[in-house]
Amino acid sequence: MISPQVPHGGPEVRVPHHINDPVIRSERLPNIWCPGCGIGIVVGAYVRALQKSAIPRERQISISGIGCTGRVSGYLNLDSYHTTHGRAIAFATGMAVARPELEITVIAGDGDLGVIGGNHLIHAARRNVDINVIMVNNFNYGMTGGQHGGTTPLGARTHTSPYGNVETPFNIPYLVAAAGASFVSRWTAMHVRQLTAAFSRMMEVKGFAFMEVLSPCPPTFGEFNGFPEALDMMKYFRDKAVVDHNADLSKIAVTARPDDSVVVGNFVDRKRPSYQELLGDLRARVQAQGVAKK
Amino acid sequence: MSSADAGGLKPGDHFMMGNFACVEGAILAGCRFYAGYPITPSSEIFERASVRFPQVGGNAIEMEDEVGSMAALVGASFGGAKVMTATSGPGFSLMMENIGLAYITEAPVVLVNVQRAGPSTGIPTLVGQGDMMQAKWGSHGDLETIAYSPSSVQEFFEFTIQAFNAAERFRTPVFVMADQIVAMMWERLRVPPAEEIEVTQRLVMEPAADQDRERVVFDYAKDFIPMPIAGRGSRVNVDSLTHDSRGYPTTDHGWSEKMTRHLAGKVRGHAREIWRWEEKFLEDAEVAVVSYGSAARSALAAVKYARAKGVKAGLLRLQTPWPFPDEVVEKVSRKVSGLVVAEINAGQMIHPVRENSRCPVVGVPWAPGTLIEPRAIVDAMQAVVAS
Amino acid sequence: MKFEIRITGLGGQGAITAGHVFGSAAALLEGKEVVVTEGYSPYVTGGWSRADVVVSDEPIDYPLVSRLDALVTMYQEGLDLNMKMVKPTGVVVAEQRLVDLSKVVGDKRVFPIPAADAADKLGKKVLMNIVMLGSAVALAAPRSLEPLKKAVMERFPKAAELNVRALDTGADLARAAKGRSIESLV
Amino acid sequence: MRAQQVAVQKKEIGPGAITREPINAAKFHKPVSRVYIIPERCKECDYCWTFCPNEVLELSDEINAAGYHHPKVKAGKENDCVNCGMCQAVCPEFAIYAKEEPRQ
Repeated sequence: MISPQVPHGGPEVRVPHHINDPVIRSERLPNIWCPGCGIGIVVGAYVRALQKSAIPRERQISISGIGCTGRVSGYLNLDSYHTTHGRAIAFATGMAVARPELEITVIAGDGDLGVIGGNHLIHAARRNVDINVIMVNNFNYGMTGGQHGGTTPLGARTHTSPYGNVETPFNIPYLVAAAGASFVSRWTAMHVRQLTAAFSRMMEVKGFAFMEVLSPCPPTFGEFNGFPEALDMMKYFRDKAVVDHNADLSKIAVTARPDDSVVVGNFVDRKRPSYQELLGDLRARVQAQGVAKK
Repeated sequence: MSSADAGGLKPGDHFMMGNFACVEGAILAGCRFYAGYPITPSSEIFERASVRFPQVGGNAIEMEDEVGSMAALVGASFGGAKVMTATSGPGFSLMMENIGLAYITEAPVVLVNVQRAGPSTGIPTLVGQGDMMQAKWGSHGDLETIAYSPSSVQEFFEFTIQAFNAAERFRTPVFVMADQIVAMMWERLRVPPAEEIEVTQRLVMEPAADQDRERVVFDYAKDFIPMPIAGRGSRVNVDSLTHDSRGYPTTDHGWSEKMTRHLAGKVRGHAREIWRWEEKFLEDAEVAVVSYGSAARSALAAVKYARAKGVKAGLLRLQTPWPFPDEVVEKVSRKVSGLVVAEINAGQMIHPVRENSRCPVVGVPWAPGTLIEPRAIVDAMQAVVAS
Repeated sequence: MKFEIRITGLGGQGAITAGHVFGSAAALLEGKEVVVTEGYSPYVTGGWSRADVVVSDEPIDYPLVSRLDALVTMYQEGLDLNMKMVKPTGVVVAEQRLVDLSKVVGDKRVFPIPAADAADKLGKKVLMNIVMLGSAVALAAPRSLEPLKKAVMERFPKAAELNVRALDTGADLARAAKGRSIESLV
Repeated sequence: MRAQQVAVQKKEIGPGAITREPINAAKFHKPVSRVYIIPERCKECDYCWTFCPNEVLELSDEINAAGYHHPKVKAGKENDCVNCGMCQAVCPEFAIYAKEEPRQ
């Protein structure tokens, strides 16, 4: 039933370039991530938020740490920085203080930001440094071959917890909200539209804007924990995610068990003075007093 | 080159602590960003920076640890700021990780290490010079280090400015290896007029055409490569991984070789321009002391005393321990019958001295947490002359 | 000519400040070569602290004191630990009520100064260090007090006059102390 | 094989579903779109065709240089892509997108 005014579709068309290619370093594709890895989806969501943002592309900065998610910066056609393991937020803090007009986004993994860099995470949230931080949480150390970390659920099996993990993991949004961030959210790699919307909101937020993105890690975490295919975990996210923006954050720890639900949402969006604003006020106050030259 | 910043200390004579003089040198050199973590005996640098930097439109921020401090410095350096921190041994150890980041990403950073006594926590309030080898070998992988070692408040001020100039020119971390004595002592500081203070500005990369994906951003054939500063549209990937001329990570042997040679070569190839040293009474010396930092003041006292006793003694003071001024040491070693290395540690710089000398070299191991006593150096010199 | 002085006291008494004032006067106003070094116990307050000042007409190589021309002490151990460093021709300026001088009776180098009481009379306890400094200079390095006065005025612009009076008081007490023997005090 | 399983599952949701037509439906047009693919970037994660709401896609028998089957438009579904953007958004590889065909 196609009227003459309506165009015809047709079979797929093979092309050399993607419509997002101007925003990425497409010459570096295919990327290094495993089939079904959620990191690429996060990159796509970030790219679409970049395209929508009114902030000039020159001022958009991407900073990563080390590990699988650490490679994100290298695929973005921005001023990008691939730093050291755990230190991306500290690196970003320095740049953000030196250049408050930049829109800095840190994209890194759970082990990177939440474990080795956990101290930088909570202190940046405490200071409310005006940066965006995306933590792609795949529940384990992927690049080194699947070891347990500070976000690995209790009981989960990895190469270094072969009998089940005996460490209680961080409930990351609860932690970051308690530390003082202006914006705290959690989504999954399956929530592709909410991811982009949250990215866009984070670029507007003044202060520390944080998002945890739960992501499949098929070859290491998934295989041992009831999600043999990447698709299994994506379906888990689709079927078991409960959107609750007003969730009690103390109760949203992730178990990553196929029968348990996962609470997602934009949990915190509040106004607190950012670190850069407070530093700017301080400078203005000091300079108004005049510099008594000795 | 341009001249010093107008926001700095008034020209003329001041009576000042070494740690304070260091901060004033940094401000005159154009430094406007400090990220630190307090540690004895360097804390006055952070305190003074906290007072002074906001006055001149800069920031002095406290990070959660030294690891974060050094990371923040590299970030701010790529933000275009001239950056510094100060620490002591324990903090220096923590900073090693991101000193390596600064090195491989070619970020100008100035780090002042006010050395104290002992390994681990050691004796925080007492003097040592035990971090000299750490400065050279502390961060993993091949690193070519530039380090200054001041012996007076005046030099602490001047070497801080020179450290910034070297850091900006060579785009590399540069250390000022001070010590507790020179940091805590008060002396007269003579500040020259701003126009007489030469200040080096870094080479900055021009914005790139958006779609020019094939350009060579890092031309390793050149020693000095313009720095891609965030927010100017250079669209460069800055990477802690070994990277090719476009800044992309690579495991290619050729690029690994090229990048590593470039990083070391830009310092080694210009070592003669970096070297600074002072010679005293070397013309007719039969024995010479090699020393640096506050220890060199004891060495000078020892040399004068020995001369008064009829021993033809001389002093070679290394103002830049790294890159090691091998030719200078070798030349001196050919003139004397022996060298005595006076330093406040169990023997560190004695190793490159020995490696480059043509005469016997003896050390004066010294680690009680005090300035090395001239008497010990005189004894060593007399033993060298007697043998 | 080289002159070495150690000023020592307990945290809060201002020993290090007195050293800085003396050092800056000599360096900036008298054109001397000066090094001031500091030392203190690991306790932030309450522990000992000291300033060592070397003044010379020549550039100073070894920066630390070795043989004291003057020792100024405002606590007991400051005397006990440092007497052995004082030259035979040196002077020891001790706070009369804070330091027990019974063990050094007969030592002609030692001068008790009632600086604490004098500071109380001036209306500010914290002036004790400046009173002691005035005494020390009058006894050990007789010279004009003018550069020192300028230095305290610069250092304490809000209490300039009071500090100048403290220096004068110290010098007066020094003159009085010269006429007294230690025996008469113990 | 897997494609068939997913299709069966989707059909199972069908019974009991109530569909209603908006009264202002005439004001809207249903976009007809084309699917564009970059086969060499595909790693056969199965996301695009699994999560395509209109079941427009399936795996091709062809493989790319890395040995992965890339997606293709199902026979008979050529006019069913409405450019919802799901395939593009859920693709981790920047290997697929859809674009609305210009209206004549």
